[in-house]
Amino acid sequence: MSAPAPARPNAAPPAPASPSARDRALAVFRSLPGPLVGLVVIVIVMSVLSPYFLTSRNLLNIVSAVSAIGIMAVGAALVIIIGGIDLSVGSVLAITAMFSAWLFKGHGMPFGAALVCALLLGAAIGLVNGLLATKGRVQPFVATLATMSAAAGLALYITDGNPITSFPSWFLALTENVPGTQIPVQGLIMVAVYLGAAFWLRYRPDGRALYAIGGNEEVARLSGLRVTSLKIRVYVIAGVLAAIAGMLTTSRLDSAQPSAGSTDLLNVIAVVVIGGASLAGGSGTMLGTFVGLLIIGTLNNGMSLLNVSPNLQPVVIGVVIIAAVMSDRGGRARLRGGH
Amino acid sequence: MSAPAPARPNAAPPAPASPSARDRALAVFRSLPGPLVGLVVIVIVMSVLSPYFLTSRNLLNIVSAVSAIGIMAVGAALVIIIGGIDLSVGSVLAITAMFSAWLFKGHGMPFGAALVCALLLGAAIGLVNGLLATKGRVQPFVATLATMSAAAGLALYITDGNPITSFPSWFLALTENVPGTQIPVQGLIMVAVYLGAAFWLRYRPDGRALYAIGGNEEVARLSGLRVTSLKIRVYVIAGVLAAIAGMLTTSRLDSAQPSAGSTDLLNVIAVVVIGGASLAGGSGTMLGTFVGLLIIGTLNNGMSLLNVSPNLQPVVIGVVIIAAVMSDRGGRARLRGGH
Amino acid sequence: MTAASAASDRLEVVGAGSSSGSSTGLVCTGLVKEYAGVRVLKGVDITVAPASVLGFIGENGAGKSTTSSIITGVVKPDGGSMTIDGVPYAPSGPAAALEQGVALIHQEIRLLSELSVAENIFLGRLPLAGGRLARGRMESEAREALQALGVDLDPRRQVRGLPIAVQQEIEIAKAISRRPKYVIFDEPSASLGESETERVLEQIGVLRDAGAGVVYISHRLEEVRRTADQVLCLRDGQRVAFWDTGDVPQRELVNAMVGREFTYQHSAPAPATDREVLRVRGLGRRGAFEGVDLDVRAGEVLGLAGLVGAGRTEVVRAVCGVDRPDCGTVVVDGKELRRGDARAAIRAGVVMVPEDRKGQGLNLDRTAAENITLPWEASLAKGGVVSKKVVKETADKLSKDLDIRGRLHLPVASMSGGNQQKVLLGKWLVKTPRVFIIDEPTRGVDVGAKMAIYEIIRGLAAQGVAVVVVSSELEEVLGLAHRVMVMGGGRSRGVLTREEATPQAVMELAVLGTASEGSTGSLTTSTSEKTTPKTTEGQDR
Amino acid sequence: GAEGGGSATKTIGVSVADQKSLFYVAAVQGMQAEAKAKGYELKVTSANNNSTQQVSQVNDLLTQNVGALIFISQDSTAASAGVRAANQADVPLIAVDQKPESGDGELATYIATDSVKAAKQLCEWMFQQMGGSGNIAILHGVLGSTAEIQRTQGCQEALKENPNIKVVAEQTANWDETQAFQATQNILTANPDLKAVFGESDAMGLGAAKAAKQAGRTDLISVGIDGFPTMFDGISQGLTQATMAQQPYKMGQIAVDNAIAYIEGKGDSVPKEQYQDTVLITKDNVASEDVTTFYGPNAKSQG
Ligand SMILES: Nc1ncnc2c1ncn2[C@@H]1O[C@H](COP(=O)(O)OP(=O)(O)OP(=O)(O)O)[C@@H](O)[C@H]1O
Ligand SMILES: Nc1ncnc2c1ncn2[C@@H]1O[C@H](COP(=O)(O)OP(=O)(O)OP(=O)(O)O)[C@@H](O)[C@H]1O
Ligand SMILES: [Mg+2]
Ligand SMILES: [Mg+2]
Repeated sequence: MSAPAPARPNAAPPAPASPSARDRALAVFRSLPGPLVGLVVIVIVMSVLSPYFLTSRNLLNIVSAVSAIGIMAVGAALVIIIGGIDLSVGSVLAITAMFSAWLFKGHGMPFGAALVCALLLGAAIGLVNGLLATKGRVQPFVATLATMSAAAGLALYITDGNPITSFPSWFLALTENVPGTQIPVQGLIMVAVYLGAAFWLRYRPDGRALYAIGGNEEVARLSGLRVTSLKIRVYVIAGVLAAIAGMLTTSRLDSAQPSAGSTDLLNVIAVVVIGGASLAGGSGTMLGTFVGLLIIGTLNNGMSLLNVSPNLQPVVIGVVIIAAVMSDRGGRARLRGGH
Repeated sequence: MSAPAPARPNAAPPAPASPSARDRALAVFRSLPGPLVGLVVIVIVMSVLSPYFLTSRNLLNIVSAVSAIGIMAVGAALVIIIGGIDLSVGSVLAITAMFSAWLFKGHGMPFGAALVCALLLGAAIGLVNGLLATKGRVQPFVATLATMSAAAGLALYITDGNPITSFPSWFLALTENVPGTQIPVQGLIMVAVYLGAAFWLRYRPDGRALYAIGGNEEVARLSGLRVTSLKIRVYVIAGVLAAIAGMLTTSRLDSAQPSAGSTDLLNVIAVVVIGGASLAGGSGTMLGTFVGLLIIGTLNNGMSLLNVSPNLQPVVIGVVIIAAVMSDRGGRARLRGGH
Repeated sequence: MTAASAASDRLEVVGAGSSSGSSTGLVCTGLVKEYAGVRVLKGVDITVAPASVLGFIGENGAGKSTTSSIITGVVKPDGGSMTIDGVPYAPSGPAAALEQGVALIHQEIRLLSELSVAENIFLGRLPLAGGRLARGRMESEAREALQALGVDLDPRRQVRGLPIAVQQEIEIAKAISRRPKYVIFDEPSASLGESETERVLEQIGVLRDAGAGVVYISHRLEEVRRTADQVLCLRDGQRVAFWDTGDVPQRELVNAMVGREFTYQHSAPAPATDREVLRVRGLGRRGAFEGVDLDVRAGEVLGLAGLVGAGRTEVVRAVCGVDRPDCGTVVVDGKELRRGDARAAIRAGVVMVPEDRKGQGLNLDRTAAENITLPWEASLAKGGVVSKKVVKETADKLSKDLDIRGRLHLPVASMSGGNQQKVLLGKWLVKTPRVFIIDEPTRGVDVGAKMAIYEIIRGLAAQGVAVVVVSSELEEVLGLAHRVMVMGGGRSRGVLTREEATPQAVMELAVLGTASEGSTGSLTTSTSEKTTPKTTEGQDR
Repeated sequence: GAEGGGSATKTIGVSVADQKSLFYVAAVQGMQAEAKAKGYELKVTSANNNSTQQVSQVNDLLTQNVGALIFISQDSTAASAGVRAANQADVPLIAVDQKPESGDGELATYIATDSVKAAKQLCEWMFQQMGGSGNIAILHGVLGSTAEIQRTQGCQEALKENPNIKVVAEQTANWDETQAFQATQNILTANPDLKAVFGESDAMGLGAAKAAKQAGRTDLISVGIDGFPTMFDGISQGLTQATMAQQPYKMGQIAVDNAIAYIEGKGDSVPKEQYQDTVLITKDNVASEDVTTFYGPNAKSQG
């Protein structure tokens, strides 16, 4: 394209001498995840209050405590970026875990194959969510509420509420350390999922398109993006990630439980939203989500270490969430030159 | 300025002969609540399947089963109309119930006064939500997540998790029938709340303004609406309504429980959303919410009557929610002349 | 160029400059506003006298809207003061400004699409009767307010789905039905056709005669000249000229805005080739338009003219697959496009710049660069990776070509309207298209940028692109197009060659009677075919 | 009130707090087996741990003119509303596991495990294993639930008699194995000298045991209450040390028998209170005790 534009004698924009340096600083600051300030403060306070907090052992505890929620949060973040919501993650975790265990124990399927079936089931539930939310034109909240309910029921139905136990030892290794090191396998899996998703969102056309879809679906459609199929794909990814989280949960306890994941939903969404994503869609990053995850994980862990009364823990969590979100906002506003 | 300008020469689009008759029919249909079709079908199916369903006794059961959730749903609907969300309703129910019971039993306050204090506490938590969501510029999801967590913790903290029992008999009468009739008092309260809110939304400028705020806050502000104070007021109303729901729950069980309401949140939001409100804000009606409430209430009741396996009930609920929402859409699309 | 040298360009102030002596009217002194450290207003003085119209002009990004926003309490100034009739005036927000009788018709249309027309008009001051909303009164008053503007619209209908022009008229009705003492029209005519604009100007006259002080912002200088009693020109956030009369030669206005001698004459376009690129046959969509045929050849510019609501937008939307037509075919380079498939159309090189910049064109929260590359990322990707560098380079190049001013890696929302429009154009010029459809190409664009956009369109045609221009500015269509198709009531009313297409001929076709069956579809063969519409009196309604 | 008063119908209503916990599942299975054997129909509702919903379901059952109502309440306080409703409808009410705290309602009979006693015995056994001194942690169930309150109370009583035992950490794990696992990880980090964990349920006991195993603390004592099949496995493998086995299957059978007695007019023969023993299961007797006697014939199918 080379349409000749008329030269303009007066083209200097009303800007200070080097706008780009300032812009670049701003851009770097913007690229920082949401409430990072909050996280840093929490970490400092915890390490002062508890001598155990900064031990490598404890940090590994945190990783293993957050990995399942963290992986689900990646899917939830993608869905939230496109302006949707997925309430079914926790239930998908439960049903896929029960399903693979049931294929393995009840039907003698090799466990590897059973795990693949679990992933497929997760994808299938995601597909149903996606189809309802796009072709079915049902609000994502309603669509995933329905699948959440159905999947939770089926998870109980499979074994009438009984857990299923005893899995192959290679499977249990998923939640142990990498042999000969102190590094937990599940932590690596989680980090890989985050890096993969971050790469997709930043560098792949399809991933980048998610922001456009969440920002203004009509603009995205008129720009020739495959809005429907991308949205469906995001729900499928969320389903598959929930199934992976289900595997980690099963592996950790050597037991597949129908009620697993049932309390995770709010945590998962909280992680994403604390990480700076807006439920209105169009914004949110993997780095932010990860920070949100660490805030929740560190808080829970820290209060256990400090033996805060169980009744007061939720109070502390509530206060800290607000403080973390607001401190971040404050910090940014100051740097922007306040308003 | 009253110069009657010449009628626009060419304004008629190629449209059918009498657009206004059609328009009016459409308008009436549009004013019907969301998934009414779905509700009607459910009621018909249930009355065919169970001889008990249409007995007056059973219908009263339904009313009394839904009244607490129904009252909370009014507050949730208002919040959703302004484009917010209130996750704290269930916890507010618990803390206000515990608080009044504790003032009454632990401090000998007359129970009437204790109830007023509970309402004030509900209003105060709503105020915190509203202030955080407006002046604090915290996303409502995060703000109410924090108060939800804090209120739930405090509800447990007050009595260390113990319930409080035995209340005055006039209080228990709240959940009995109006003396000499078959009409449950709580049903009347609920209907009054719905009518009041519907009137506010339809006929009072402040109520109407909620749609404007939810539709586009900036436009509302530019049009001179007091956006901030209205938003705060809505959160306060939601808090007070949750406190009223707490009273009904306490009266019904003759026991104030710290864990009451903890499973209601999703139900409450589901009721509103099934009733046709969009979580994006700007839409939703009391009539729709009421239909949503009846769908959930009828379904739960019907499955009890039909002796559906408890583990399959959530599956049925999931399927029926989708069917109800879609059947409604289908019916409308047909009437609109499909596209 | 630095601010200092810009100031040295300053034209002599003609007539009585800032009327600092008199204290009647709305007087603003030294308004300053900064965004992210950048001064966009550098001490603007502006006085709005009662019972007069102040024409307010300036390039895109000069600071007109910012000034308006300050006056109407939408944003807070970083410096300066305001008085009304000598009394200090510092509105805490739009509500306070409205209470003091200062209203704004915003540049971007801001209506609530879910609410009814009447409710939009009365938002913030719903009429009550006995504590209840007086719906009947509200609706009849809304109807009156609209009729004053010549709009015949059911005030009960939802705003959603109304054409932009109608929405703009609702905005105007909303503001002036408050009977404001001071009212700022920020480019009210940008999305209006000639006759609608005419009625708006008429209303402004009525307002002035009733004693209101009016500020009229427009890039259509002819309108400014006709309406204004004084004219104020802003450049780079500074006041550069003031005339105490509206009757300023257009050339002088342009020179003040641009800061140099500037003339532009539409010259005859280079002849088109004979190779047909776009062929549309029998296109129809129920309730919108029917039986539309059109052909565009490589290097040809086809203009679509008609009154607002004629269905032009709907036709081009169907052509590029954004809406699904009920019948008809769209053939590009001999290959038929799948109906209602925007992706396929884009792949075939058919792109459209929509008229609704905010709703359909740009993602306002994303950066300009991201908006520009949005449709092309899959093809810009190297090894499946879209690098920051590619995005930046692509955007930088276009920004240079199109002279986009504003920071490309800040959200588009922070750019001025004209620059947003250029970003929107640039988005579709990353790859040279086969068929380029532009709906209202110069909405809200200043003269300089307008000419630049015309050059872009001509340049595209010169490269052999088939161009379709939809515009409510007749001058624009006539200046650019090889042929003009006139639409009315959802049908083609005839096609005129460049020679035949005089303003009178086009308006006659657009306004008068239903086109004879013969004339619809006459586009198909050659440009020289004569169209002889019957001038029957009967109107559509 | 329900017309007919009950004896005409061969239907028994069952209202159970949820169908996720094995305890309730086994109780319902016991009821179903017994009802089938006696030719009665059961109508089972489950309240998903929501006491308000459970009261609604009790009303739904009464609407259907059940002859007797078996009521496993979500918690003891919520029970009173259900009892009131049944009393008003003149339907005999067999309370299982929980009974109303305020005593004005009338029960046909009450069948339960003595949770306070079970917890006390279990803790005493655990303290004995510890040699009467050392640090322990307690994992609580859902705060405010009756089982949580009673089991906590039982352990407190045992603690009073063992002044050298110190509770150094208390966490809530909401009856959930995963949460117990995580809580125990943290507790072990902060309390390296911890000797034992009292899980208020088997799931939480197992979660604690697995966390201890992962942390290499094979010497840590962990116990639970319930007697689930998975716990039996855990004890025989040496993963965990003890549980108090309840007998929900048998309680379900008794409940149906009693309900039938009332329907057939022989209610006088039913005792007003029937406390079921719990059995302490340790590695000494885990091989000899059969889990199916506690949790019914289905109890062994998985794992
Ligand atoms: N919210 C904002 N953040 C940052 N910059 C802004 C913001 N709003 C406006 N600007 C900048 O302020 C300058 C003046 O913009 P303004 O909208 O007032 O121009 P205008 O004269 O109305 O232009 P147009 O004719 O295009 O409407 C522009 O450079 C614009 O980029
Ligand atoms: N006054 C009106 N009231 C209601 N609907 C209208 C009115 N004017 C136009 N329309 C609707 O708008 C449609 C055509 O609008 P469209 O925007 O396509 O026209 P256009 O010729 O492109 O006008 P514009 O100049 O605004 O682009 C018609 O089908 C009609 O339904
Ligand atoms: Mg402007
Ligand atoms: Mg148009």
